[in-house]
Amino acid sequence: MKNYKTMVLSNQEISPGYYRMRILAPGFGASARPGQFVMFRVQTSLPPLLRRPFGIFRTGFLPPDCEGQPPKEYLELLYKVVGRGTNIMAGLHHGDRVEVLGPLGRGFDPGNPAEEKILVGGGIGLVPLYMLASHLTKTSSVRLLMGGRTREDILAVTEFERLGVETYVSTDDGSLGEEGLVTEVLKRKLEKFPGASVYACGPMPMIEAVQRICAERKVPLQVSLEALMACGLGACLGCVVKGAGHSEEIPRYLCTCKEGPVFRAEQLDWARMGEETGYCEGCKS
Amino acid sequence: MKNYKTMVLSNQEISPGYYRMRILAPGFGASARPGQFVMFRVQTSLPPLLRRPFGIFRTGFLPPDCEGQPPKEYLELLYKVVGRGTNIMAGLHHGDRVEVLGPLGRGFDPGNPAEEKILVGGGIGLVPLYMLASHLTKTSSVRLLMGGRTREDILAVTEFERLGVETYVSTDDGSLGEEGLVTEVLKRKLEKFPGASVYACGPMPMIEAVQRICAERKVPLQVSLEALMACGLGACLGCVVKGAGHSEEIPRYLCTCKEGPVFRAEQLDWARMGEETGYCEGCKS
Amino acid sequence: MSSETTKASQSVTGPRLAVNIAGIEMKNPVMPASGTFGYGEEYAPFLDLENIGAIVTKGLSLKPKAGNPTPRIAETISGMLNAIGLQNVGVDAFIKYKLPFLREVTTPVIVNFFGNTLEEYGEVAKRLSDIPEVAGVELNISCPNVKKGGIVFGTDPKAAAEVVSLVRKNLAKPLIAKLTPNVTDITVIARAVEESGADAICCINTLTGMSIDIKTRRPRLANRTGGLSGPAIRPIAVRMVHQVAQTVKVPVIGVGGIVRPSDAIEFLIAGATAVQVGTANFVDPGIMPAIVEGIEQYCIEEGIDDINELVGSLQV
Amino acid sequence: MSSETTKASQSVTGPRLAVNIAGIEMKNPVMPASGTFGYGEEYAPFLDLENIGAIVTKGLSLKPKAGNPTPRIAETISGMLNAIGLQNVGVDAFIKYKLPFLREVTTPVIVNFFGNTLEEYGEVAKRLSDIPEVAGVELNISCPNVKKGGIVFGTDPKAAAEVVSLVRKNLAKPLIAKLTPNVTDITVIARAVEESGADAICCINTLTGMSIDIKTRRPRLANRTGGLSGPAIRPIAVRMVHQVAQTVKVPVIGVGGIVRPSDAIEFLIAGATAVQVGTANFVDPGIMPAIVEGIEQYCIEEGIDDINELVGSLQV
Ligand SMILES: Cc1cc2nc3c(=O)[nH]c(=O)nc-3n(C[C@H](O)[C@H](O)[C@H](O)COP(=O)(O)OP(=O)(O)OC[C@H]3O[C@@H](n4cnc5c(N)ncnc54)[C@H](O)[C@@H]3O)c2cc1C
Ligand SMILES: Cc1cc2nc3c(=O)[nH]c(=O)nc-3n(C[C@H](O)[C@H](O)[C@H](O)COP(=O)(O)OP(=O)(O)OC[C@H]3O[C@@H](n4cnc5c(N)ncnc54)[C@H](O)[C@@H]3O)c2cc1C
Ligand SMILES: Cc1cc2nc3c(=O)[nH]c(=O)nc-3n(C[C@H](O)[C@H](O)[C@H](O)COP(=O)(O)O)c2cc1C
Ligand SMILES: Cc1cc2nc3c(=O)[nH]c(=O)nc-3n(C[C@H](O)[C@H](O)[C@H](O)COP(=O)(O)O)c2cc1C
Ligand code: FES
Ligand code: FES
Repeated sequence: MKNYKTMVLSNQEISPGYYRMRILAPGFGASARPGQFVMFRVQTSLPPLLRRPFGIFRTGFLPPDCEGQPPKEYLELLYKVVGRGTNIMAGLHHGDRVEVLGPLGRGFDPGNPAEEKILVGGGIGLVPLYMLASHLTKTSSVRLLMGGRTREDILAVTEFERLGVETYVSTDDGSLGEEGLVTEVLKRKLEKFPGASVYACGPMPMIEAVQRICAERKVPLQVSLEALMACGLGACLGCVVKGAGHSEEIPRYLCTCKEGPVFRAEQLDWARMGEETGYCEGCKS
Repeated sequence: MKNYKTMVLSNQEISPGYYRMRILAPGFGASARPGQFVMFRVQTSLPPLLRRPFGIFRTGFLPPDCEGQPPKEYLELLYKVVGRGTNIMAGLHHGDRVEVLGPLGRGFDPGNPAEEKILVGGGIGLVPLYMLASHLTKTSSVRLLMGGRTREDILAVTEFERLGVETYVSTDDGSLGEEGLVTEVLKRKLEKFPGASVYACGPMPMIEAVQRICAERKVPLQVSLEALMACGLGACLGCVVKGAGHSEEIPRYLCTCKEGPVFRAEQLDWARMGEETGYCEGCKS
Repeated sequence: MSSETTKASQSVTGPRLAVNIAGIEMKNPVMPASGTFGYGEEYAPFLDLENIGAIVTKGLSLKPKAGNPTPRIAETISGMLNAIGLQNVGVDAFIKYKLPFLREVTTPVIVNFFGNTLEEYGEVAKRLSDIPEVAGVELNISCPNVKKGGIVFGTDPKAAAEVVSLVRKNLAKPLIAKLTPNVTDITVIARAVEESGADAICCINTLTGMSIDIKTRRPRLANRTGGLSGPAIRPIAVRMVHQVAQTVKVPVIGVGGIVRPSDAIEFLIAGATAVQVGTANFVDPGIMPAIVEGIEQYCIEEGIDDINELVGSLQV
Repeated sequence: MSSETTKASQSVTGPRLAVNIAGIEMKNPVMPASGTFGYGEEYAPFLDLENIGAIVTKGLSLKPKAGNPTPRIAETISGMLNAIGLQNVGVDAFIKYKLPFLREVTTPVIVNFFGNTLEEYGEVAKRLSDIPEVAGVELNISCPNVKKGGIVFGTDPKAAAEVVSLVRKNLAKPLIAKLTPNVTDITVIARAVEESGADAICCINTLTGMSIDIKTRRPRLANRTGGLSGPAIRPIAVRMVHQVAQTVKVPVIGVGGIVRPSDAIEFLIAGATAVQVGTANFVDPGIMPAIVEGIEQYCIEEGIDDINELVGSLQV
């Protein structure tokens, strides 16, 4: 966990509105675990004031510029342009100064190697699943169920396949893969693999549906949540989510940045989850 | 007078910390008079919040990109990097979007063609004098006395010479031209040309010294002043300067943006001038 | 039949943006904030004055007023400080020299004014009372009462009520009271001015601030302190407009940090019937018509036929 | 002789940055603002806690407090709104679980706390009174008094005085009163808390603000309103710090929108003996030591041997 004052290596649009950014980050990979995130400072001047949280898509090494030098370690983000900060990010180029605070939070628990693993990703929610998959495929059989509104929201599928992950795509409009919701695919897969563990990341309505499906079938589930964050360190208490057993009288708040962003489903208060999302009201309608 | 929503054509460092920016501005030249200025919006997003005032160095035409097209009219600024806004400006490139409000204010009165004209410029204060010189040289004999701290503050001298202006340079450290103050040169010239008219622009201490010299010798003087500005249009009343006859009881404030920036020396209250400059306290010490 | 068609085709041209503030009919809810638009004429080269809801003048006093020494303005982070000190030509010179230009425009003219004593407020009101071109007045009560040891009229509910009552008595035109945000509880002042006869409430004026040049160790403003305006203060202004709109029955005009259409819409949702644009006029002299267009666009996208549906539509 | 040499060589290493706030000796005038630095531990990976003037904890209450529903934060232009609702572990859990970490650091620890009733304030003070690791306390009086119909302690000079007197009685440690800026005249409150025994005054807390999502037409905060912090409020904070420093004899701690060394210096010149850095910790967790360095650099450039020379050195 460190504040990397570093620079952009590359930043490319990979699908309309989606970008992939590589950032120089020596030593980052050794400390990062699947499901963790970073707080990204869009530019060294203000605005925007606050950093933006992004999942770690992957880490890796680039060949050095000159022979004899060590390879350059990078951190890769995959992001969707939605507002002010991500709009500025989309305009960054090689060499631009940025700051990355991380790796932060608690990642996924890899679980029992013997079990089947089903990863469920919605849109940009696939980000933390890639690093997870690259770990899990070493020992387990891994399936990825990817959902999106349209084909343009389906990203990096080939990269998952290259890891040996069996991939199922569904889109709301049928423009890629099956037409329909990813949760329908999940139901079918769970019929076939009732002993599987599920790992999910995506929009809240999807996460809630996945939770219901897993709870009904008593399938172990880990979810990665989003929340508005100021510090990313457990200091501001801006990012809390209601924990299991939460009530007005005995409130149980958990920090998404520190106790999450990955939670076991049992840790959370699902009944009250939908009430307070706020930051993505837009995407719920 | 118009708000040009336009773009940068070029932006070059011409001396350490001094830049020359050309901005596309069709039709601008026809309406601009020597001594007028523009309110420049550094970038179309905020910050900085307020526009920055800059003198019009010159206007001109660039050859078109393709044959058959009309030539491109430009407005040229010459500016010194001093703070936040000018720092951002220094980073602008061809094609960057900017906004220019102008031409604004009252420029120089060309005066009687028969008279000798002496222009006195201090540092970046030479900016409005160039366009003035290019008008005056058509009918009068024109001399430019340029002062600066060091050789790096002496700009565009060859351009004045190309207009046929006789140029005298002095620097505080003697690194270019004569060592000493430009006002000493002025005294000598006024001995030689007692019937001359003087036009001055530069830091307030220079302007004040020029005023004393001209007042003693009853030489007509026009000065171009700087002031902190918000609107540039006479609406906010932020940029006022004390007019002749000003007193606590009968205050006579003039708007630098609208009644100036060029004033005849008689319009102003020189006794109280130094008291309230504020924006350039730094350069007075 | 043909007139019917015209009506129908008019109604499909777009949402209704007209609002009524205390009897002043405005084409749309966007007008300048006092002191940022001169006397209207200064901005005429950059926008069609017919396209804004109203024109609000620089604050006037009984006698011409010199204002403060310079420097009078300082840029801050996302805002600016001003200590103009209410320099103005005085009400008589306004009527004589500035009003004739405004006579040519059909857009309603709201005259902002202030006094340093109760009597001055009353006297200015009288002089404006039978000028037909004045559609309404906006009372700036953020001024210190020189007779009462400098306590600011607008920070004391009693003093605020007194001023409003007096002006109400001297003037039969729509009366807008403009409140200062430098108070513990703006709803107390809002209630006081409503009860004393204000037909509408405008909030907010500037927040008192200060900025220091660390090189010279002097205040950036000759007056030491000044009024903070611009985007920096918007969240405070939205809060106060919402509080006031919840408290009073008269319409509220929202002002403070509006630079984009979405900012204006935020105020309308919070409870403002109209908005004023201040500092943003300096940034872009053509901004008001652009804000009107942006509001219209939003209404179309959101299926709002009449802007008044939006007013106070906050979901809580 | 050799010890003399050491002394001399120490004095040439740089300007003296140490300040004393009500008996709390600080290496330098920079400390975190309550609620933006957790309980210290959260930031330990990013800075050496020995290098800041003091550590100020998240506000504590008698019992653990849940805080508000989410969303609790919203970014605004050059600022942020927060409605955390003072979520905290409670004073006892703090002493048991959070203090042991702070025991390892020599930097003085200032505990910020609040209550919803007078009695709660008194009780927390008692529990902290004989904890040796607590160098001093900071009283947050920006909370509504549940017993008195929700009126905020810090907006009423009497209520503010009562709280401070009670805590003063229950606690022999340095006592800092932290004031809310949401008042008509902050000097009245400052005088009241000084007279009731506050050893220092910290200002300002956040300004109440609101932000609305125009798509959903809902407040961005579940609590509707929240506290505005960050660079946007700095001019207001500087003004209030200056006013308070002119009014009281006790030292003043300046807070509000500091993101750069020059901002901290501005507060010192305005009259603050020390400063707190809040929101900026979120932007850059290593910012406080950088601000200390920047202040040192400024002192060297300006020929200031002792930071206390700078305090209140405004030229007017
Ligand atoms: C742990 C975590 C991991 C994330 N990983 C990714 C990722 O890998 N790729 C990706 O594209 N997005 C990811 N997000 C969402 C991403 O943080 C937001 O899309 C981004 O902050 C939007 O910033 P903006 O300035 O463009 O949007 P604006 O709406 O202008 O932002 C305004 C404020 O709201 C916050 N905000 C807006 N949307 C969200 C959101 N969905 N979640 C949290 N804060 C939000 C911003 O951080 C900012 O503080 C993640 C969020 C979290 C919490
Ligand atoms: C009529 C007029 C013509 C000018 N012409 C030129 C020119 O041709 N070339 C040139 O280099 N400079 C010129 N200046 C000065 C130029 O406006 C300032 O250098 C510039 O505004 C500094 O902006 P900044 O953001 O870099 O500095 P900052 O100090 O960060 O600016 C802060 C604020 O102070 C204002 N300000 C700072 N210095 C000055 C100043 N000297 N005069 C007025 N406002 C100031 C800025 O506009 C801004 O509002 C002119 C000023 C005026 C009034
Ligand atoms: C330069 C300037 C002058 C002002 N003069 C007046 C005035 O004369 N009367 C008045 O009621 N308000 C005056 N104001 C306050 C504005 O009308 C407005 O309330 C305030 O600026 C907040 O709006 P904004 O953030 O959009 O600028 C002035 C503001 C500025 C910036
Ligand atoms: C997330 C957050 C939580 C805060 N919690 C507290 C608190 O518990 N007690 C307190 O006195 N002030 C609290 N504050 C106010 C800060 O201490 C500080 O007074 C304010 O943020 C202004 O400083 P800044 O602009 O540097 O952030 C909090 C501020 C923020 C942003
Ligand atoms: S983001 Fe600050 S506590 Fe989680
Ligand atoms: S700059 Fe606004 S009146 Fe001159």
